[in-house]
This record gives sequence, C-alpha cells and structure tokens, in this order.
Amino acid sequence: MELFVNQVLAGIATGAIYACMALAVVMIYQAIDHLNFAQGEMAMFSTFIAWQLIQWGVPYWIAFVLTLAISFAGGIIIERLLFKPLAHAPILTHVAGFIALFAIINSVAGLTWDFTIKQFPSPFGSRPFLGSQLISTHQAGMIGVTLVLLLMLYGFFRFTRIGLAMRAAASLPESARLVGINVGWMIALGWGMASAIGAIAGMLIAPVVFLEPNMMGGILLYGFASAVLGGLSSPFGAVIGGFLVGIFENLVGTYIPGVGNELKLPIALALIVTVLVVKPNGLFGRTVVQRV
Amino acid sequence: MSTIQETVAPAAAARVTIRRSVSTIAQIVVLLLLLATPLFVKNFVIFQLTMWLVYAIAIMALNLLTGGSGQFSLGQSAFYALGAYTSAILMEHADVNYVLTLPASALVCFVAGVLFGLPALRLSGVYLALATFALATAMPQLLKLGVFESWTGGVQGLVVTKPDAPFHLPISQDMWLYYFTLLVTLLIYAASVNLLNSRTGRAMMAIRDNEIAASALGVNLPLYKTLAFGISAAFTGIAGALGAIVVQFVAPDGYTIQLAIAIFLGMVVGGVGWLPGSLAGSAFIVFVPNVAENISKGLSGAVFGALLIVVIFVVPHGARQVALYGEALAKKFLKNN
Amino acid sequence: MSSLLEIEDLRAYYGQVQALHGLQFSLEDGSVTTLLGANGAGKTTTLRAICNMIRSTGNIRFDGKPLAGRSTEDIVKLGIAHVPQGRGTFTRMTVEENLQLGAMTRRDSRGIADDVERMYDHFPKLRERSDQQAGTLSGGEQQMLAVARALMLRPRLMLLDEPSFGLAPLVVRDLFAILARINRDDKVTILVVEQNAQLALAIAGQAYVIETGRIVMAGEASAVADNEDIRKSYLGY
Amino acid sequence: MNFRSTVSGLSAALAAVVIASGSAQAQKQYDTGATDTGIKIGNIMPYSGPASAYGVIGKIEAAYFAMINEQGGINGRKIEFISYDDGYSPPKAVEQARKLVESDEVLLVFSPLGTPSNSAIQKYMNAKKVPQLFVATGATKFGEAKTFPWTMGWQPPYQSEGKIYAKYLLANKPDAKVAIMYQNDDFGKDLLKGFHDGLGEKGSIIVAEDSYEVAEPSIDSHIVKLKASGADTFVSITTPKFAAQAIKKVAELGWKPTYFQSNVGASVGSVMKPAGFENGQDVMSASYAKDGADPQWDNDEGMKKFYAFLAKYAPDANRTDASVVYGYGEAQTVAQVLKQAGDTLTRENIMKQAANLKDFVPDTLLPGVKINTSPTDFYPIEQLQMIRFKGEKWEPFGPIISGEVRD
Repeated sequence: MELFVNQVLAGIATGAIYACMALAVVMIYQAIDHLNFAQGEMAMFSTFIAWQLIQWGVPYWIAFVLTLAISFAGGIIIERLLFKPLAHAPILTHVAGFIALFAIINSVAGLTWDFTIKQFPSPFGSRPFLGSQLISTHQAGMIGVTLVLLLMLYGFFRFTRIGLAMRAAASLPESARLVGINVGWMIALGWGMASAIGAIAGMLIAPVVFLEPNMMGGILLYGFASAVLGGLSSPFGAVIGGFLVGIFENLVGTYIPGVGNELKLPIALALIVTVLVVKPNGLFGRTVVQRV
Repeated sequence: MSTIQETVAPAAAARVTIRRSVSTIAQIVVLLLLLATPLFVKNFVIFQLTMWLVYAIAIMALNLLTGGSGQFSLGQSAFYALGAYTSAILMEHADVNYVLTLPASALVCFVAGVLFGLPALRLSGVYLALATFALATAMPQLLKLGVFESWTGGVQGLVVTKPDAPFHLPISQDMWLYYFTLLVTLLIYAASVNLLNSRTGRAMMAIRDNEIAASALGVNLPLYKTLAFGISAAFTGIAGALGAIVVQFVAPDGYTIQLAIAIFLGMVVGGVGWLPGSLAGSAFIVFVPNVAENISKGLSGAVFGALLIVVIFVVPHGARQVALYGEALAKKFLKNN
Repeated sequence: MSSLLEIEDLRAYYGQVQALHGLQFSLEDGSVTTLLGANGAGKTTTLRAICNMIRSTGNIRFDGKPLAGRSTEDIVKLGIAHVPQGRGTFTRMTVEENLQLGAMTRRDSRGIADDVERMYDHFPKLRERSDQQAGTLSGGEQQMLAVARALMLRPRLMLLDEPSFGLAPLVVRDLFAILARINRDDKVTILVVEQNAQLALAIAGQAYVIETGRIVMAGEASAVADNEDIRKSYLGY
Repeated sequence: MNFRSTVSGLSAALAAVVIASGSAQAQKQYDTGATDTGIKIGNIMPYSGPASAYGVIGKIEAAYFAMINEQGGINGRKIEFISYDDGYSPPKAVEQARKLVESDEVLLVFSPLGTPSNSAIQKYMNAKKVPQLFVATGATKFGEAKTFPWTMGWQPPYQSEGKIYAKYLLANKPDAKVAIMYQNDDFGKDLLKGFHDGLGEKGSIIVAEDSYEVAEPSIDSHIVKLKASGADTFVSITTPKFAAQAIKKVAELGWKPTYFQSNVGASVGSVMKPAGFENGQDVMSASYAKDGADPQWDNDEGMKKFYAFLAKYAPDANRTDASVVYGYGEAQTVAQVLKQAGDTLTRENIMKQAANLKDFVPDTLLPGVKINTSPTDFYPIEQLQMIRFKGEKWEPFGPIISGEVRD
C-alpha cells in the first residue's frame, strides 16, 4: 500500500511535467488547429536562453521575464517567416515544416551549448514538500504554476475579446475574417503565446530532468498524449490528462508483472488510444454537436 | 490532417494524348536509367541506389494510405521493422530462402496493419497522428523485449547473411540485390497503380475526398479503411525485409521514430498521392543528409532542416509540382514543333 | 438618393477559370436589392468579390471609397456585413459568443451590450439558447443567429447569400419579414442573393439577373417580376 | 567546418630524405589509403540524431589529427581524417562504411561509434579485411579476435566493469541487498551481465532490477520502486542525464545506499556537478581515465598536454565533457599504432601493430592504467580503478584492477 501511495505521488510529480507541456500543446492547438511537432524544441531553446542569461549574471526572475518576452517574440517571428508563406500549402507540408524546424533548433542548440547536461535553478528549491520526500518543493511549485497558468488561460479565452477572436480564427478562419478579425495576426499571436507557455514549461521542467538539447524528445510525446487524452479543446482536460498519464504510467510499471516495466510507455499509449476510440474528443473535450 | 486535396488542373480531352505520351516517354527514360545506372558505378553506389529503392517502396506504401484513403500515419517505421525482423528471423533461424521471406513479411505486416487499422477507424487527424506516432515509439521497445530475445537478439539485433546472385550469374551480390529490389519495386508500383484504378482504389479515394458522401454511395467505410492500412503495411513490410537483406543487419535502433519521420518527409517531398514522386522523395531522404553533412558537420541537422524548408517553400506540393511544370514545358515544346 | 456601393467591370477568377465577366451595378443607400440567377451563375462569386475573398479585377467603391487592395477584415470594418452561404456559424461557441464576435470591430462595450439585448428582442429564440453551443441550434435558428451576428457589426450594407437555403417555408417567411424590418428601422442597405426569387422580389426594390457571369437584366423588382422569361425561369409560373 | 584535412604536397626536403634512404624505400609496403605522403583514416559518428551528444568525439579526433599534421605527421605522412555522419542509424552506418572503404578508399576505419552501428558494419569490414579499429563502444563483442580479426575495441568492456563492481561488493559487503537500475539497451544489458557473472552463485543478493528507456523524461518512479525493495546497495547503470537524475533523486528520497555509478555516467562536470556535489558524496565508480573537470589533474603532465591541445586546436570544446577526453585518448592510441607500423602501411600490419601495443599510456589514462594487446587479446584497456566521490572530485582507492572478460 505504501508503494502504491508512493507511486501515485511520484506519478503526480512526473505528471506535472506532462501537464505543463500539455498546456502549451493545447495553446498552439487553439491557435492553429493542429499540433506543432517542434514545440518541445522551441521550449528547450527558450530554456537555454534563460540559462544563458542566468550564466551572465541576470537574476532568476528577470531572466524569467526576459525569456518569456523573447520566446513570445520568437514564436511570432517563426510564424511570420516560416508558416505564413505556407498558409495555402497542404497541411502535411506544414507538418514537414515542423520537422524542419525541429531539426534546425535541435542542431543549433547542440552547437551553441553542446550536449552535456546543465543544471537549471529552481525558484522553489528542492526540499521535501510538507514533509513528503516524494514531492519536492519544486514539484509542488510546478503544479502551482501550472494551475495558475491554467486559470489565466481559461480567463483569457473565456472572458477577453482577443481570446474569443483567437478561438474564432482557429475554428473557422473564413467566418472570422467576415466579422473583421485579422486571422493572420491571431495565428501569429497564438504562436507567440504557445511559445511563451512552452518557455515556462521548459524552465519548470529543466530543474527536474536537466537541461540539454534532447531534453524534450520524450516529454513532447507525453505532452501530446496528455493533451489528447484530456481533450485538445480543453486546457483543464490537458492538465488533468497530464497527471493521469503520470500516475497511470507508474502504476503500469509497478504492478503489471513481467513486461509492465519494459513496456510502460506502449501500454500507457495503448490505453490512451482506447480512451480515444471510446471518447474521440478526449475525456474533457467538448463534444461537437453538429446538425446538418 | 485527414483530407488531402491536391488540385490538379483537369486536363481537357484533347490534351490527354499529349499528356499520356509525355508521361510514357518519361516513364521509359526513368526505367532505362534505373536499369543501366548500376553498370557504370561503384558497388557502394549500387548499395546506395538499392537503399533508395527500398525507401521508395516504403514511401509508395505510405502514399497508398495517405494519398489513396486520406488516412495519415507517422508509424510506418513499425511495419518496416516488423517486415525486417520477420525476414531476418526466417532467414537466420529457419533457413528460409530470402525470396520467400518477402511474402511472409508482407503477410505478417498485412495482419498487423489490419489489426492496427481497426481501432484507427475511429480516429482521424491529430488523433490518428498520435496513435501512429505511439506505434512507432512502441515498436523498438517491443523488439527489445526479453521474452522474444531468443528470436530477435534483443538489443543486440540480428546479423543477416547476404544472398549471392542465383544461377551462378557473374555479377556481384550488390548488383544482384539491386536488380532484385528493382524488380520488387516495379511489381509493387504496378500493383499500386492497378489498385488505385480498381474498384477498391476508387472506393478508397472516394473516402479520401468525402467520407460521408462515400458512405452514402454505399462504400463500406470500415472495410476499405482497414484494407488500406493492411495493404500499406504489407508493402512497407516488404520494404523492411528488403532493407534487412541489403543492410545485413536488424536492430531495434534501426527502426526508431526517425525512420517513420523520414518516410513521411519522403512522401511530402515527392508529392502526396503521386506514386512516381516516391522515387524523388526517397532520393531526398537518402542523399540530402549526405549533402547536409558535407556543408557542415556540427550543423548538419540545421542544414537538412533548411534544405527541407527551401523545398517546401519552392514546391509545397512536392515533386509532383515539378513534374507538372515539366509536363507543361514538354507540351509547349511538342506543340511548337 | 446616392449610391452606397458601385461596381464597375468586375471580373473574378477561380484559378484559371473566369467566373465573372465584367459586372456593372450599383446599390442605392437604404435599398434592398436582389441578385437572381441559376446555380453557378456567379451570384456567390459576386458577393465574395465584394469582400475580396477571391481574386478579382475592376472597380468596387463603397461609400465613395475604393475597396481594391483592402483585406477582407478591413472591408468588414468599413461596415459591410456578409452572411455567407452555410451561415458561417461558429458552431463550437455559444450563441452569446457568436453575437459578441459579430461586434469584433467595435470598441463601445456599452453599445455592444445594448445591441445583444436588441438582437434577443428581434429573435427571442436566441435568448432562450444564449448559453448553448451554436452547433446545437436548428437550421432556422442558425440562420437567425447569422443575421443577428451580422447586425452586431452595425453595418451599413448587409450581404446575404441564400438565406432561405434549407429552411422550412414558414421560417423563411419570418426571416424575410425581419429583413424588411431591419432595412426599414435600421436603415441597413441589403443585397440578397436568392434562389427563392419570389420572396426576394417581394421585399426588394431593385433586382438584377445574372447568367454565366454577366448581368442579363436589371430594373425595378416589380418590373423584373413581371417579365415573362423571368417568370418562367425563376418563378415557375 | 571541413573535416577533410587536405593532403599537403610532399616537401622537397622530405622527398630528398626518402630518395636518399634506398633501403627504407625497399621495405615500404602500402595498401589502399596509404602513400608516401599520407594516410587516409575513415570514421563514422552520430553528428545528427538521438546520439548527437557523442559527435564531439569525432570533432576532437579531427582536431587531434590536425595537430599531428601540423607537427609533421606520422613518420612524415599527413593524416587525412574523413568522418561521416550516420545519425546513429545502422543502415546509414553501412552506407557510410562502404563509402569510406569503396569510394574514399581509406586504409582503416577508426573509432566508429555505437554498438548498433558497429554491429551493422562488423561483418562487412571483416569480409573486406579492412581494420575496424578502436570502436567507440564498450560492448564485449568487439574484442573477439578469433571470429572477427579485423575488429578491435578500445575502452574497457562494459562486462569487465560490471564484474569489478560485483567483486568489490563480494569482498566488502557480501550480505548486501542490491537494487539495480539499468538502461534498456546494449550498454545496460552488457554491464548488467558482467555484474551477474561477477556475482556468480551469489546472485541472490540482488533483490530488485528495473530497466528504463532513454525516451523516459524522468526516472523517479524506478527509484521509488527500487527503494521500496528494501535494498541497501544501489547499482546505477546509466548514461549522464539519468545518472544525474538518479543521484539527485536518491538523495531527495533520503535513501542512503552503497552507491555504484557506471563509468559512462560518472563525469564530474556533466553528472556530479548538475546532480549536486552534496548529493553525490561517497558514490563509487570505476574508472580508467582522468576527468577533465577534476582539479586534481591540473598539474598532471599528461593532462597539461591535453589542456594545451584543447586550447589550441579545439577552443570551443567543453573539457568537462567525458567524450572530449575520450576522443583524445583514442586518437593518441591510433597514432601510436600508425607509428609502430612504420612504412609497412598494409591493413594486415595495422591490425598486427594494434594487437602489439605494450604498456602504452595515453596522456589521459589514470596513473597505472596501461594499454596492452596481443593477437589473442583485442581488449586494449582492461584495467580499472575504483573511485569514490569526495568533496568535488573522484578519489581513486584500492589497486588497479584487471577485469579481463574471460577469467
């Protein structure tokens, strides 16, 4: 029983990583209506920028804010330079563009900062949280930040006009144009926000997994899986999805005898696919009711 | 991501003959080049060309799935691996002749494809992308699994014996494998073309264009979508088997998500849904990395990415777009003469 | 009365195919005008060309200002509301959110809130369903929503593309009554494209008939309605 | 960055010497890839792809040969080092190996990286009788002189390392309860096997084993599970990132086991420092090379040469990266082989000389560790010394241990 509780707690701690990334995934999905395979690398790059600033002696929080601003601008620039010209290309061509972006960012980061792992500071420290050695103060802080971010996103999309306009631009670009929304800039803004949220995710994840150019490889898949499990249209669902994946994966690894440990990722993914077959919009995704 | 619509200007009836003759000439030229090139190059170039054909088959198989039925897969490496291992295990543990391992691989992969296609029926777009992505990630872990280690060689992989040319033909192993692979490629190409022109193919394409309308017309959606997955997997499996024989080695690390991504990129660069484009796409994934590393070792990934961006900026519809320009030029030329 | 919209020599293209061959017409401020024609005659294309949603050449002036070179969203900001074919409803959003979106170009939050109330008065069904996803509305309700959303812009010109399509006759009658009232009370100029010529002619002042991208007849709606050929082709008696 | 160092023309003076010494000329023997003026060496590295972290080995080797060339080459011959990228993909490795052998016509392929890539090309290299020298992996199978006489390893085989930990444990803590975490690949399984073999019939002291995948973002749950097994000894068969995560997590959990960390994950700069020095106290490992980040070697003759080399030829390289030290040591070893081969630059003689290294000591090896090979011993480095982490550095303790694969 103690092992079970421990694994659930460890799962929540790991799940916080996934939840963070899933939030960034949902953000970009809201903006461009599909997934960005280079998102993990963008987050990694942002984290390196923060790390570099800190190395240069910039205090953590100033570096944090600067990184957010740089990432936001970077996201917009990438959209304007790379994806706006492809606006009329087929969607699969966009996916190829994401892959190209992935390769470029990874390679440039590797050359600039090499591949040895770097320590990234945590603003929350890493002492036991409330006496539990399984969740550190950093991980608790990470969960806290994720939840705050979630509330802010919810408010943004739900209650602000620009949030509403972004949702409209993503779901029906042509209609959005007909109510006077500049769809192109909404998409760029979405990229900027997704990139900034990715940066937060990266800066929160790096103290746990250590910073290096390949740090996001595995995490992005988990982020996608969490977002899809929770529902791509629902930031709330994505966060819950992250924790569920973290916990479930640990339990599979611990309790399925024989292959459980070696196959915990495939089993977790198989479960997600099963969920999708039953609930194609994810656990918390809004079902689209359509009358013809 | 499920609807792929590439608009090709509908050719007027009068132009069709010219168009046909242009494409026939092009096909003959390509075929002659394919037949003759090995006679003039070094063995290692023949080996490269063989790998090029192998990946072209895999890309063709993905084209059949995506271009033919509108489904999307980032998990082709899984079927490629399955085919490779089936062939390797049969050859090394059961002494089966390498030629016979190809249909065996095809069969195994067909079954796997159908089994995977069933749950995939309910998924589309990003969901299908994730499911196939998951498959690609899971496959190397399955291959490493301790339970199968006596068969798969576990993390160490399996070494495969390279076949000699039959009938004491006086050609090198490499050249023989090249022509053997070429034959298989042509057979699969012909089969794919026929499939797309058949009732089945038309049903699949109807699904691609509009699922609801297709089902209203009486197309059995589940059957054809599953079938599309099965056939695509079978062809990919053959490519994997050939790859294993040519490389003489299979290991879990050879079939990671990187391979699935490469196959996908090959399809996009070649032009989605255009079978001959598979050759161009395959050339891109086999040769462009070499170009990239020649430009810069430290930044080879970045150079590759940049080249890829150049390609999709210039021809967002891939090699097919180039072919259409070429055809238009050829037509002009023919008319003026 | 002055012209609100003037169109000269409008040509439009879908890829290589030319869909409009030099249209010429104008709309008087405060009028209701209908554009009639068979399927594929170029009616929808004309509306899309006005909003610069397809490639076109020629002169289009709105309130004296040329529209050439303006993006769709800029044209909308000038006060042209376009209710597209298929209504363009944001099905994943609530009814209320759809109305808010209609007022995207406006800055007066007070006025917007008032207008939302006014729309609920116009269309009481929408008030009942204000928190529902728009996709759950019936076809007629969605059409009402589309018109209401367009009105939230406080447009000077409203373009309607086949508003009666797929609706029950009774619903269509309601809808056209409301359109007439909007034109009268709110002084909104209306250009309506219709297959249902009878209804359209009943509320319109002016009518144009378009065939394969060319205007073949123009005049007072009543005169057009009396024309023998038109009666045979479009009105069916 | 061009890795092909150009073959410079034969200097007039050198030509004169060669012509003058008629007897030497008579003994000259060349295979493809060697001439009076140069030697072509091929190499395969994962510059791109998942293992790109190791690409730096190739860069350092290229820099090393640039230095050799600047100092006049080896026996007057300039080294042309041709390095290709295989992206850690076995099929690509085969393609590149064939390109090196058949198109670039190199004399030997040196330091190709990774077990999968080397497994893929081993049969080809041996069939072609081209040396596959000093492969950059510790897999035990690359030292089988009888079956594959053209393939030789360099670093201590992972199995030897595993055996050394086992023997240490049996001698010092025979009643330990051992928990093992290993990377689920050739490296992890090889080292694990060595550990099992070393324990022999005392295998029952292992109470838990858990593998992890490199794709896993965090290994916390494995540690939690292993701790729950009640073990008092922890063997971490991990690469740097996971090694650091494990050291940190074990400390955070308040678990204080006797801790063994595999050598590949024991770098001061890229593991112990990020993990936190306070968390890594008393962790043990086994080592054969000096650590580039360890200040205790600042006045060491060998390391001074190494640092001077870095400063001049690879100023961008990160000296705390164990791969940098590794590349230097390997390159120095192959240079020694070529030196020994003299003017008989045949592939056969290269293998003969590679199998005839006697007490050779590259600058970067721990004091006392020597390279020895023989026609039946294709494992150049087989000696390791136990090390323990104290303060901010590794302290060697105990004797130099030989961990021959077969005993």
